Amino acid sequence: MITISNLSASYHSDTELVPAITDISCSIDTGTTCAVIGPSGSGKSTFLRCIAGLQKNGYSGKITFNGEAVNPSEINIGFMPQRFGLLPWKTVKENIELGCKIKNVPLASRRKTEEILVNELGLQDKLERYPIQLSGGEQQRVGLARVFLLRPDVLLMDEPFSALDVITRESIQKVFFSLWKDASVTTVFVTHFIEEAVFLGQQIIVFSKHPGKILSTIQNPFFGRKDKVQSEEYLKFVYNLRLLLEKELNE
Amino acid sequence: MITISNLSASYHSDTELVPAITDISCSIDTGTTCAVIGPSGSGKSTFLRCIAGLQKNGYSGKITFNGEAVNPSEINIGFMPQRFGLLPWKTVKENIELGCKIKNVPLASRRKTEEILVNELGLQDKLERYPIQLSGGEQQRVGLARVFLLRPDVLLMDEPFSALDVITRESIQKVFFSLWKDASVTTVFVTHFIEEAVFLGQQIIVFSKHPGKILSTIQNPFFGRKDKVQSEEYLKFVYNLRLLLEKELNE
Amino acid sequence: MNNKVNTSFLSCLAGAAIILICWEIFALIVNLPIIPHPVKVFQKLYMIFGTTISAHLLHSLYRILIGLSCAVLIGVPLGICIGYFPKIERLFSPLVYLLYPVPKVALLPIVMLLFGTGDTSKVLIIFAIIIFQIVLSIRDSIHDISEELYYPLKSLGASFNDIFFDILWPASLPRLLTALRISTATSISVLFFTETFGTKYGLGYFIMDAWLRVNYLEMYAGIIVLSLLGLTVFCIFDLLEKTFCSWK
Amino acid sequence: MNNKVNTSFLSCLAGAAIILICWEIFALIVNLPIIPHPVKVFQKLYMIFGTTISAHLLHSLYRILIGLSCAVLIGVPLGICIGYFPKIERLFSPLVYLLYPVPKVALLPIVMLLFGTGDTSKVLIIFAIIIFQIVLSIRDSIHDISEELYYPLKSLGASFNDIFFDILWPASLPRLLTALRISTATSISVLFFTETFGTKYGLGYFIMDAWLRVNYLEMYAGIIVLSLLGLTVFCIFDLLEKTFCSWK
Amino acid sequence: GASNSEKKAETPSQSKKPIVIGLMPDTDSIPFIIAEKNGYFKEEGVEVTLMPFKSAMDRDAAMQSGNLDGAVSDLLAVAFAKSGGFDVCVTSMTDGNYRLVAGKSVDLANGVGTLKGKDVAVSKNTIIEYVTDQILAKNNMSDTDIEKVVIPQIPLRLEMLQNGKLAAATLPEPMASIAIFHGCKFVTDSAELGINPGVMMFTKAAVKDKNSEIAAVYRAYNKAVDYLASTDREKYIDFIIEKNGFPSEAKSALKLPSYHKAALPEEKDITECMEWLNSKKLVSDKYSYQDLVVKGLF
Ligand SMILES: Nc1ncnc2c1ncn2[C@@H]1O[C@H](COP(=O)(O)OP(=O)(O)OP(=O)(O)O)[C@@H](O)[C@H]1O
Ligand SMILES: Nc1ncnc2c1ncn2[C@@H]1O[C@H](COP(=O)(O)OP(=O)(O)OP(=O)(O)O)[C@@H](O)[C@H]1O
Ligand SMILES: [Mg+2]
Ligand SMILES: [Mg+2]
Repeated sequence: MITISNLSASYHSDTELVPAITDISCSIDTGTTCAVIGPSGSGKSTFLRCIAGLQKNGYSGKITFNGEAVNPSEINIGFMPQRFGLLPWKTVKENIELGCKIKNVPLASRRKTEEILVNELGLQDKLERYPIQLSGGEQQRVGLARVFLLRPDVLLMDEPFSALDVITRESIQKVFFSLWKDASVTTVFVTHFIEEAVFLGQQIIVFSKHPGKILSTIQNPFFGRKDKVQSEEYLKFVYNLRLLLEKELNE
Repeated sequence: MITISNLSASYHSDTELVPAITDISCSIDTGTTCAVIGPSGSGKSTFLRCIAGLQKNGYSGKITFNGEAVNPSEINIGFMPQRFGLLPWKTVKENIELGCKIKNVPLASRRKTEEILVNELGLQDKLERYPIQLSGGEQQRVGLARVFLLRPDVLLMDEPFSALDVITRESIQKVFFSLWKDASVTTVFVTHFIEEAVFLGQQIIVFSKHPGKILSTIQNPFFGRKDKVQSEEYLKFVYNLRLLLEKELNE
Repeated sequence: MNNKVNTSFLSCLAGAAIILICWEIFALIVNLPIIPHPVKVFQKLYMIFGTTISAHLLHSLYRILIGLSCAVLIGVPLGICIGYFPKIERLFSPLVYLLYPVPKVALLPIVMLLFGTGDTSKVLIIFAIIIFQIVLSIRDSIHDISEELYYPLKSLGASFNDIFFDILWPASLPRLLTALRISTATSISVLFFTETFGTKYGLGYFIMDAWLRVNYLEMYAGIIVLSLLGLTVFCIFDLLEKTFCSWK
Repeated sequence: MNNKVNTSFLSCLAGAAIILICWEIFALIVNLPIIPHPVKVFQKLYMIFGTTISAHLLHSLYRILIGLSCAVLIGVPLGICIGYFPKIERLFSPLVYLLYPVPKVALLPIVMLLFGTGDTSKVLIIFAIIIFQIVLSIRDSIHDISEELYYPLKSLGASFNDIFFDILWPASLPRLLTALRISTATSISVLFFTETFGTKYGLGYFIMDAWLRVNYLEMYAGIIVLSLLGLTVFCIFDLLEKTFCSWK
Repeated sequence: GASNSEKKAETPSQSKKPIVIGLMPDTDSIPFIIAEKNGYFKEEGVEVTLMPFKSAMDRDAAMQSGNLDGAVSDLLAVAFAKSGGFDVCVTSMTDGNYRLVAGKSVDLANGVGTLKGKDVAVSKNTIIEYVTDQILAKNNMSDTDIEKVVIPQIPLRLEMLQNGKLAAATLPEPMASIAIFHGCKFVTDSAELGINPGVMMFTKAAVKDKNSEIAAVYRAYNKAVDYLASTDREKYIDFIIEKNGFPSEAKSALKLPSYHKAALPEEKDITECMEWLNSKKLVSDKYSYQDLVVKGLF
């Protein structure tokens, strides 16, 4: 279980200290997924960076995994930043395998998985390219392939499907889903699409506008239920989430 | 009118020449909007770069504005790249005013517009920051503010709202709409959301998967018609577009 | 901010202390006039600074500043043009590659024949050595600018002027400062070679003269002043970087 | 590809032609033995290359290569550590800033005291001058790495080893090559200062000796060989850049 | 003890310590080169390494850092080193010549007086400046009567003089002869004035520890002087020019001095030189002949 209590983080901007998130407390059960939605600039990326132990200026508050402090070399955190985090001097293949290499996962055992994954993400004929030679969506898929191949304990993804067209997006959502089911990866991801949050998040955290607080933490009854998307309850649920955000932004 | 005939472009990748778009012909009437949708990696960004005269390896085919070859110093082309194209050494304010500065538009005359725009895009308290100090969505809004402030003759935007939450996205769509109405800007934009394409594009161009050809050019009856989104025809129209993409990708 | 300046000042003092202690220990071990004790050197420095060294310092400073400024004024635009225009690159890069390794030291006779033994020759040699360092650094930094940064300007048909001031110059400024740090140290070394002729002033002359007279105390005093001069220039560049490259 | 190599070779030839023509015109105008005609110099070079210059060349090459390699082997890890660890930076940056401007030329007596008049001293002086250029360049290039590039590694608790080989080294390689170009030219100049004592071999010695013998033809022949040596090294660096930095 | 050292003297090649001597590219060094070439050092059973230098600074740096036992040098360098705290001494004089040479177009009707107010190139605080000042003094001029232009590099001084950029220059041999060979005009030289500041310098430590070896070096030196005096110039001039790095014109232009066997410098040379150093405040100590010169090595 990931437990976050009284998390605050801020940035130095010239002379002042600008708070990015203030007093965030929540918990995510092991093996569950959690979607984070909220206005642009509300601190969602900052929140994810804090969990991954990457917030440079540090933070106040406490983040624990199963009661212990975060130690990225012990647990496997797969983190996909908003800008994908590809290393420009590595080929697509090297970038995909980077996570496993760092974690000393024998790649031989992953060859099969890797091949399937690369095919599912449509990267099979781009393996020898450098990131600069890819389109935006292709770069995003490489970033996804890296964290998927690693099969991490904790998966943190910042707007993971934002640069993909609808069809590719849905097929990759499925890839994620089967990975999650297989390996029951504890997942926190940021998205701007309420429908996506509702489809993929067992728990939905709604951020307030800047500086980010938690507006609401919702247990999502429609998780994984594509069959319900036409139902009235679903539409109402989605509509209420929308209303929450709208009210927050138009205050 | 923008006329594009037999446009092809390709990239050098090691030894081979990889085609990105092949034999694209279409035309966009002055003052109209055109949405481009298509699978990830199909060449949409390349297409936009060609129109803006930025394709580095050159292209074959012909692109004319009102019958004449493209000359970016004569007409005003506002181009917003997929990664926003902010200059890291300029503050938000300088970045926003860059377009006007280049085009020698007296900024004094735009002060009022600028202030309104900055407020509408929610950037008022970030004007003195550098791009690196902004969240992804904030960066995108700066990029949008730049092209909006310029009020260009031709507006080219590559996934302009991809990093924004639903509410902000919709409010900025409105800003774009009123700009377009005011100044009747010829607009070509790329989006991954069929609903967005249908709401903002008078004409919708659907790209095939890589290498990009035009699958279909559609005159859109639901342009700007938010009131119709519950109607059966609308849902059918959207569904058909989706089907087109789905078929293309699952071939 | 104030705190930061203090820390860096303190760590500079600590660095100086380490060096002085090593020097003293070394002097004690070797026990030869070749390595005098730092205390004595500083006493000497204190004694002769006002009367002689300051004048030498000013002459050297003047030559370095002129040489550096000329190299920047010509080298930066040249480097930017070479880096930005492939055609100019094709013409000039071979010239730079061919001329840079020519040892300027060996061309001293020609320079002196053409420009005499005065300050012109001295400045010119500093200039000729440094300009290549600057041109190459700037050229390579221009090559490293990502294509995408040009998009918003080029799509508006921006003039080269605009591209220069909005992209090329700010993008290469941090690396210009790196190059200038290296160039400053180089030009200090070059003083030893230019200030040996036709002048009685300059730290290069002062140190070489003290060396010839086997006056190691004065020689080291001169070396210390030269090092402090370099340190000052380095700190100025650091300050410039903090001020003008705060966007990083 | 092949075509590209041909063009750059051609433009190099064109550059050489321009320089030779300028030189010839200059020689005609000045009409003094101090500026001999290029043709004569090349004749001389052709005559003495096999018999004498090649041996001098090998000695100089050896010294430069050892000096450069040591500077890279020590300077790159040091520069990377200074740039990456703020604590090491606080300790070492002041040391570098204090020691870099110290004119190494003036420290010759000490170097001779410690290492004699043999090759060790010569290599050491080259090393001492160049290492600072490399450390500073590398340090600044590490500072320029965007924070985001570290995310995928750091979130996995990557060791410094991983960060070094996957990020720090490849990110600083292009600027290391820029620094090496500058350092090569510097070390060529330093030859004039190190090869004047305790040796009868080396191009620095050869040129100085020719100068003292007022044999300008040989002096220029030596300068040409030295320049060609530099050019070759430059081209090797260009090739390395094309091979290992193809991701740009 | 005594029998031991006698034994050493009997089997010299085994027990004698090696000696390193620094040379300069001037005429003073020629006997050493000849001695090496003709194997005189071997004959005397001493292992001598001759280390050539191109500049006095390099030579002094090597000397002061203990890489040399002795060197071809001059009185000024010795005085400087001694006042700088290095225990060195003069062991003998050497034969060199320093000449004041005027440019081609200078009219020498008035002798040295012609140079009043004109550019004369010297190297500062060296033997060259000393000789120049002595020449001026002999002609009732002071060093403010001419414009001293400092050019330490000898070939550069030569080049500037030949190209009319200077009125005159003081040059060592063989450069002075070359300049005259190329049409420049001889004014006067140290030989004419009877001053001779060229000396052999040894460290006190070497004189103490390697007494017999230095004596052997001088025996070889004297053999070389004999050889130079008795042998046809043609036989060795090419070798000297090659070995010493003299310009090829030196073959015909250079007039070698008549070399003397190892001898102590004259008292006058040292007192005059010390006076000059003291008056210019270059050295504050007043060294006497006894302070500087060590006798009894040959
Ligand atoms: N520099 C390059 N070298 C080689 N191939 C490239 C390069 N840039 C783009 N491509 C290829 O060209 C094709 C079109 O790229 P483009 O960026 O135009 O796609 P796109 O439609 O914008 O995709 P996305 O929706 O993912 O942004 C892609 O298949 C991509 O792999
Ligand atoms: N380096 C920085 N310096 C100052 N302020 C910063 C910095 N980075 C981020 N911020 C501010 O912190 C706040 C939160 O940023 P963050 O990137 O976490 O937002 P976000 O929720 O991810 O937004 P988006 O949806 O636009 O990506 C924003 O208001 C942003 O302006
Ligand atoms: Mg974000
Ligand atoms: Mg794209």
